Amino acid sequence: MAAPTLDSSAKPQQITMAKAINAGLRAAMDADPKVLVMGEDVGKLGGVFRITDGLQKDFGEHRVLDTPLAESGIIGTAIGLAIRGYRPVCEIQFDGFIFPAFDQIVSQLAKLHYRSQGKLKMPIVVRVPFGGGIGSVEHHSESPESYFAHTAGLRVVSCSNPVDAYWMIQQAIDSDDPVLFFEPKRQYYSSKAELDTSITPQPLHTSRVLRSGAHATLASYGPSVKVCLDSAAAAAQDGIDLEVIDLRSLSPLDLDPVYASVRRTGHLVLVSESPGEASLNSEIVSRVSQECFYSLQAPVLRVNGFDTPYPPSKLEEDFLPDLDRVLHTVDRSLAW
Amino acid sequence: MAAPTLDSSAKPQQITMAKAINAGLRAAMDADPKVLVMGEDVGKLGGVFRITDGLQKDFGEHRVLDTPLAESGIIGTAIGLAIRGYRPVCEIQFDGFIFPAFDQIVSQLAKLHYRSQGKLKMPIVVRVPFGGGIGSVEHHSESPESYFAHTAGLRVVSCSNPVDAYWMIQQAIDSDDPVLFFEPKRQYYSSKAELDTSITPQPLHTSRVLRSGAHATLASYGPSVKVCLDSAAAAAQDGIDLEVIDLRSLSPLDLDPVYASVRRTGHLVLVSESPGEASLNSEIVSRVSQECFYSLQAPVLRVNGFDTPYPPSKLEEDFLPDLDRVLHTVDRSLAW
Amino acid sequence: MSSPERWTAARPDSPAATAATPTAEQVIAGLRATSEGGADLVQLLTPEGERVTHPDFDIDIEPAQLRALYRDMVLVRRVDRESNALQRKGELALWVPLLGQEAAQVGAGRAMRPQDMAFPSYREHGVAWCRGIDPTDLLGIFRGTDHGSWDPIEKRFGLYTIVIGNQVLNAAGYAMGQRFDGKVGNSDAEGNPAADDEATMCFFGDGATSQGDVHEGFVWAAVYDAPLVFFCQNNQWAISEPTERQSRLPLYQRARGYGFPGVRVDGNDVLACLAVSRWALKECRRGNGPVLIEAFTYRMDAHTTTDDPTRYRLSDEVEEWKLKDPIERVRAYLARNGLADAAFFEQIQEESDQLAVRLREFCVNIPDPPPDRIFANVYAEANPVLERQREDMLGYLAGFGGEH
Amino acid sequence: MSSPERWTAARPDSPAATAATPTAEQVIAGLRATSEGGADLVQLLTPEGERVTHPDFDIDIEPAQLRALYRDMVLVRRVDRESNALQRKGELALWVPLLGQEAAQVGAGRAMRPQDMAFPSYREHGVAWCRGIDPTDLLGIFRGTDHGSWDPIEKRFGLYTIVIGNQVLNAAGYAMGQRFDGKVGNSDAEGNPAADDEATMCFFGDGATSQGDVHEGFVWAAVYDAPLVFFCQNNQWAISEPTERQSRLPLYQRARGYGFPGVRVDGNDVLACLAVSRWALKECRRGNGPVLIEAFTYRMDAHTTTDDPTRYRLSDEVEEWKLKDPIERVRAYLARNGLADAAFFEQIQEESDQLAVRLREFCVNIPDPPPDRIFANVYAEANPVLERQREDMLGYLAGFGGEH
Ligand SMILES: Cc1ncc(C[n+]2csc(CCOP(=O)(O)OP(=O)(O)O)c2C)c(N)n1
Ligand SMILES: Cc1ncc(C[n+]2csc(CCOP(=O)(O)OP(=O)(O)O)c2C)c(N)n1
Ligand SMILES: [Mg+2]
Ligand SMILES: [Mg+2]
Repeated sequence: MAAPTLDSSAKPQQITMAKAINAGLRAAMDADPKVLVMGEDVGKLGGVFRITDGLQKDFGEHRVLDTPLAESGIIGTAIGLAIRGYRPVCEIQFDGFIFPAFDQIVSQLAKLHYRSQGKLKMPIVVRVPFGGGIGSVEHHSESPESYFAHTAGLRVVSCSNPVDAYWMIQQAIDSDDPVLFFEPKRQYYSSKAELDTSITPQPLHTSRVLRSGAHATLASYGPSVKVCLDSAAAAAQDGIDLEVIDLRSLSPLDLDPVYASVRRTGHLVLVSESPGEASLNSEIVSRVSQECFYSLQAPVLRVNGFDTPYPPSKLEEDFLPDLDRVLHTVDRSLAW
Repeated sequence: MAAPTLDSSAKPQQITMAKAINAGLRAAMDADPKVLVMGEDVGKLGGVFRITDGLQKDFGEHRVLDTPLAESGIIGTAIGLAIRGYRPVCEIQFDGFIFPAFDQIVSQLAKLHYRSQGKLKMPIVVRVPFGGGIGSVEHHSESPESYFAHTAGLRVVSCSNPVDAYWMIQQAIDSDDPVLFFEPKRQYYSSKAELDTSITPQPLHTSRVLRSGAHATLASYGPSVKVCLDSAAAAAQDGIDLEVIDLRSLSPLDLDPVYASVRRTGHLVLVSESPGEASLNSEIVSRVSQECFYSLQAPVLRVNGFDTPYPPSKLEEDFLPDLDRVLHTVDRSLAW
Repeated sequence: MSSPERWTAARPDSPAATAATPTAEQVIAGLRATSEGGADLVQLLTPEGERVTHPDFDIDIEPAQLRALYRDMVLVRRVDRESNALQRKGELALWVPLLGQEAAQVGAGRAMRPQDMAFPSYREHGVAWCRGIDPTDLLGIFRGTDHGSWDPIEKRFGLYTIVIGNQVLNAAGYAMGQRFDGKVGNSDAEGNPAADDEATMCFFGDGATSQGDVHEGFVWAAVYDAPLVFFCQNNQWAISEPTERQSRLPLYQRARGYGFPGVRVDGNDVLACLAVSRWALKECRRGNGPVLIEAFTYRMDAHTTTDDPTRYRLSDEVEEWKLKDPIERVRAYLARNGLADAAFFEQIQEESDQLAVRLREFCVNIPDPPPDRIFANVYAEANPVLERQREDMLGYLAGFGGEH
Repeated sequence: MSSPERWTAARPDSPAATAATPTAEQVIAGLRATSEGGADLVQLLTPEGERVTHPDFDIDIEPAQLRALYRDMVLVRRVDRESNALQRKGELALWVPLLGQEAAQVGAGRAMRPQDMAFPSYREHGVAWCRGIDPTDLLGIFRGTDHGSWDPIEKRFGLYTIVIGNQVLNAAGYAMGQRFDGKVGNSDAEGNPAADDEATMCFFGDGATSQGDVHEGFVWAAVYDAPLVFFCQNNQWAISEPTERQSRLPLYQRARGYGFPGVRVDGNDVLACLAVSRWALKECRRGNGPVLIEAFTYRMDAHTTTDDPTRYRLSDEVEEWKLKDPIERVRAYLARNGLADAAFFEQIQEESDQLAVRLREFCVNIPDPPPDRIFANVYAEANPVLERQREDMLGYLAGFGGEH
C-alpha cells in the first residue's frame, strides 16, 4: 500500500470524495511509476468530474494519457500495457459508456489470467462514475455493476464515502486482478468526511456494518448507502432500529456480516439503483435465502430501480430508491 | 403467424432442431418480404451450423446477407434496417462473439422504443447458438443470457426442443420488440421430434410444465431442460417424482407455473449452464423465495456452471450441470 | 498539406522522418494549424464575405436562397443562445451549444430532400431545424422530461444519439434499406437521380472518428454501396481533446482507405457546405455512395453547459475563429452586394426575438411527465413484469395521497 | 490497380462510375482477382522459383539463411498436417490449418528479434515456431486440455486470441509500453536502431479488418507512434466470405487513411515477407511506426477441421494457388541454383518425420487436466466464493469415489 501523500501532517482533514480519489490516485502513482492513468479528458481537463485534476501536470503526459475517443481502445490498450508491466487505471467517462468496452472486458480482461494459467497478470482498474440523481441526460445515470458481477474473472467494488474511496482506490490499484471500481458520482462533491491517513484500512473485499440495529437489516452499496443511513436515522425516530451494512465489495461478495445480521434481525431489505432483474441484489437474495433459511421472518425484499431504461431525469426521483421507499419496504418486511 | 411451409402434407414429421429453425425462418421469410437474415457466413455456407442452409439460394442475396466480420456492425445496421421497416434476423456465430455487439444491443436496440416513446419499433431477432458440451475451444460454449435478461427493453427466450424451436423463432420474428433467441447448439442435430405444423403454438412468453411430479420441482431452459428430463426419469426409478418446467421465456419470466408447482412440492432446483453469480437463476430464486415463502420446505437450490470462465473442453463434463449433480441437489433439497 | 500517398508506397531507404511519420512541416500545415483548413478546403465564401469560385464544387444560388440560409443560421443561433440562457436560468438541466457550427449544419440540412433521412448526434440543432423539427421539440431532452420527442420516421430525422458513434451504424443500415427498396440509382440519361431517389446523412464529430462503430459504418456502407453521406463536423475539439489526439491526418482523408470520396469543406461557409452536401447526396442517390464530408469548423462555446473550456484551450484560438464567423460572412456578402437591405435584417432580428420568446415560454411550461411514464414504451408489446412494477408504484404513490 | 487517390479529390462532374465507386476494371484488377496481388505486390521469388529484384525491398540473403527458412516452412507445414491428421483421428477436437500461409508466417516470424513481441490470432502456428514455441505446446488448446500453455512474456508471443480483432488493441497497448519504456528510436547516426530497441508485430486476417477493434488499434498506434507492425494475412477468405465482403480496396491501402505506410507483399514468398517485415520492424524501432503489411496469400485448406469449403469455393481456385506454393518455389530456387543438395532435402524430410512422431506421441499422452483446474487461476488473488465452489465440487466428486 502506497504511503499516503495527501498532506504531510498526520492530522485528519475534511475531504470530498472527488478529492479523496484524486489523492488516492496520486499516492498510487507516487508509489509505483508503473501506475498510469488513461481515459478521455483525464489530462488537462482533469476528467469531466475533475477526479484526475492536476495529475497530468505533475506526472506528465506519459503517465496520464488523454486517449482517443473509444472505450474498447482504452481497455484493449490498457491490457497490452499491463502485459508490458504497467498498472493502468482507466477512466470510463460515464457508466453508460462502458458498453463499447464490454467485449475487451469480458473476453480479454476477465479471461487472460485464466487463459494464461496465471502467467499474465491483469492489474487494471476500471473507474466508473455511476448511478443517477444528477439530473443528466440519457446514458449518464446508469448502474451497470451487475453485468460485471456476473462476469467471472473480474473483481467489482464500490465506495460509499470519501474515506473508503481514498483507501479502496489504492487497494484496487494494488490488486493483481482487474477491478471494476464504481464511484457514486452524485456524491463526489456532496459530502465531506474526515480522512485520517495514518490508519490501516480494512481489506478491500470486505463489507462493513455501518450502524447496528435489532429490528431489520439494510444492505446496500455505493450511492444507496447514504439512503440507507438516512432511512435508519428516520426509522430510529419511530423506534425502529435498523442495521445498515455497506457491502463495498460486489464481487466477491462478503456476506458473512449480512448473514450474522439477518440471523439476529430476521428481516433484510436490499437497496440498489440498478434494475433488479437478474442483478446483484437477486444474487444476495439467493444466498441469504439459503444461508438464513430458518432465520428469515420475511422474504428478503429488494428496493431497486425499475426494470426499465433509466428514465428522463424529471422522473428519476420516482425511479431511484429513496428514504420513503426503503422505509415502506422495511414496513412490509416487518409486517410480513 | 406465418403459414408453415415445411411440408405440404399436414402429416407430422421427424425433424431436428436445426431443420426446425431453418423451416421456421423460411416460413417467416415466405410470409413477410421484410424479414431479412443477416450475419457471418449465413449465405452460401448456410451458417457454421447450417441453420440458414438454402435460404440465400431461395430468397436471394438481398434477403440473406453475408455481412462483414463485425458484430457491432451486424446489430447496428439491423437497427437501421428496422427503422427503415425491415425485420432483421441476425445470427451471432457463437455465444462468445456477441460481446462486440453489446453496446449496440444495450444502448440502442434495447432503448430505442423507449427513447422514441414508441415511435420506433425494433422487430429484430438476435439468434445466438449458446451453451457448452460440444468440445470446442474458448468462447464457443458460453451462456451469456443473464446479461440480456438484466437489460430492460429486451426480450429473451430459449428453446429446448425442435417443435418449440420451429414455433418460437416465428413468434420471435413476429414480435415488435427485440428478441434475443438462444438456441442450445449441442442439440441442433442430437434429437429429433415430431412436428405437427397444424397446431396453434402456445404464446412465446410462457413457460411449460413438461412433466408433473409431486416431490420436487426442476426448472430450467435451453440445453439443461434435457438434463432435467433425464434426471426426472432416473429419479422416478428411485421412486422420486420430479416435476419439470421448461421456462422458455427468460425475459419476461413466466413463473406462475413455477409458483404453483413449488406450492405443491415445497422443493425447487434450478438448472442452468451459466455461471450462477448475479444470474437469471438468482432472479428466479429471489422471486420464488418471496412468492412461496411459506411453501418452501428447503431453500431454492441452484445447479449452475461455476463462477469461472468456461474451462478447456476436457473439463466441461465437470463444469456443466449433469444428471448426477441435479439429482444430488434434489437429494440435498429433500433432505434439508 | 501532408501528402500521405507516399506512405502507401513506402521507401525503405528514405529517412525516418519522411518515410512513415509526418514531418514537422506536414504537421504544422496539417492538423495542428486548427484554424486553417489547408489547400484541399472547399470554400465559396471567404470569412470576409467574398464569393470565390471552386473548380469542382461551385453552385449557382439565388439571392432569395441565400437570404433563406442566412435566416436559418440566425434563427438557429438564436435557438442555441436562448437555450443556453435557459440552462443558466435553471430551466434546462443541460445544453449542448452549436455556436459556430451553424453553416455546417444548415448547409448540410438544406441540401437534403424531404425523403432523405438524417441521423444526428446530439449537437445537431441546426440540422433538426432544417428537417422541420420545431426547436421546442429539442427542449425535453435537456429539461429531462423526455429522451426525444419528435417522430423520426415522419420527420426523417433520427433521435439524438449520445453514445458516440452508435448512430453511424444505424444510418448505414437505414441507407442499405434505401438501396434494398430500389430508391437508389434510378438516374436518367444525364445521370440525374429520380425525384424519389433517396439518400441518408449521418452526423458525427471529430472525436467520434476513433470509435469502432464509425469504422464499421464505413466498412458496411462501402461494401453495400449504401447511399450514405458521412458528415463529420470537425469542430477541432472532443471536449478537451484536440483533433490530433484522434488522427495523424486530416479526417477527410480517412475515406481513402475505404475506397470512397472524402472532401474537406469550410464548415463555416454555408454555401460551400450546401454545395458539397448537395453533390454528395446526389452521388449517393446515383448509387455512388458512400461519401465522407469533413466540415472544418469550430466549437465556439463550451462542449456543454457543464464544461469549462478555459482549462484546455486559449482564448486566442477562439478569437481567431470569431473572425471566421459563419453568419457574419453571409451578412457581409448580402449587404455588400445589395442582396438584402436593412429591413430584411431587421425582420430576421424580430423573427428571432419572437422565436426566443416562444422557446422560453414553451420551456418553462413543459409539464413534468407523470411518474408512470417511467414504464411507458419500454416494450411495444405487453410485459407482465413491468405491468406489475407499474401498478406497485402507482399504488405506493397513492399511499402518499399524491403528495409525493 | 485501382487508383483511389482520385476519390479524395472527388470531381462532382465526373461520371458516376469513376467518381466514387471502382470501375469494373478496377474491381477486376483489384480485389476480385484473388490470385493476383496486383502491381504493388512486393515479390522477390516468383512462384516458379526465380529470384527477382525489387527497387525498395530487396535483401541480401545467405544460402544458409534461405535453407533455414526452407526448413522452417517444411517443419511448420508438417506440424500443421500432422495436427490436422490428429484431429481426424479424434485426438484433437479441432485444428486450424495454416496450409499455404507458411511463407507469410515464417517470413514475418524470422524478421523479429528476440526482444520483439508478437500478438497472434489463432492460426499463427508458423509464427509460434519462429518464436521458439514447441509445436507440442499448441496442442492443448485444440485437444481441450488448456486455453494456451506457453509463457507469453518469456516467449514474447501472446496467447492465441480467438475473438476476432481483440489482440490488435492489446498489441497497440504493448507497443505503446515499449515506447514509454524508451525502447524505441535510439538509432545511431545512420538510423540503425539500438541493439535493444523493440517493436511488436500483430497478426490478424482479412476478415478481421472489419472489426472496430482493429480500427481502434490503427488509431491508437498512429496517435501514439507505437512501434507496431500490423501483419494482415489476407488469405482471401474469412470462413466462407471472400475479401470483397470486407472491403472495396486492397487491404494494404487501408493504412493511407491513418497516415502510416501500407505495403502489400506476396505472402507466399518467404523472402519478400522477410524483407518487408524486417523493414517494417526497423521502421518501428526507429520510431516511425506503425506500419501495415498485407501478406497476400491463400488458405489452402478448410477454415478449421469442421469447415466444408466446397460449399463456397471452387476447387479451380485452390488448384491455381497450388501453383504458387510457398515451399515449392524455395525448393526450386535452392535446387536450381545448387544451394542445396539431395542430402539436405532428405535430412529435412527426416527431421520432419521425427517431429511428426514426437508430436503424435506427445498428443496422445497429454493427460486430462484434473477437475479442479476449472478453478485454477481465475484470479491472481484468493477468492472465497470460488474457493468454496472448488471445495464443494471436490467433496461432491469424492462422493463418487473418484469414479466420476
Ligand atoms: C461512447 C461514449 N464515450 C464518451 C462519451 C462522452 N462524450 C460526450 S461528447 C464527447 C466528445 C465528442 O467529441 P466529438 O465527436 O468531436 O463531437 P463534439 O462534441 O465535438 O460535437 C464525449 C467524450 C459519449 N457520449 N459516448
Ligand atoms: C468476434 C468474432 N466473431 C466471429 C468469430 C468466428 N470466426 C472465427 S474465424 C472467422 C473468420 C476470420 O477470418 P479472417 O480474419 O480472414 O482470418 P482467417 O480465419 O482467414 O485466418 C470467424 C468469423 C470470432 N472468432 N470472433
Ligand atoms: Mg468535436
Ligand atoms: Mg482470412
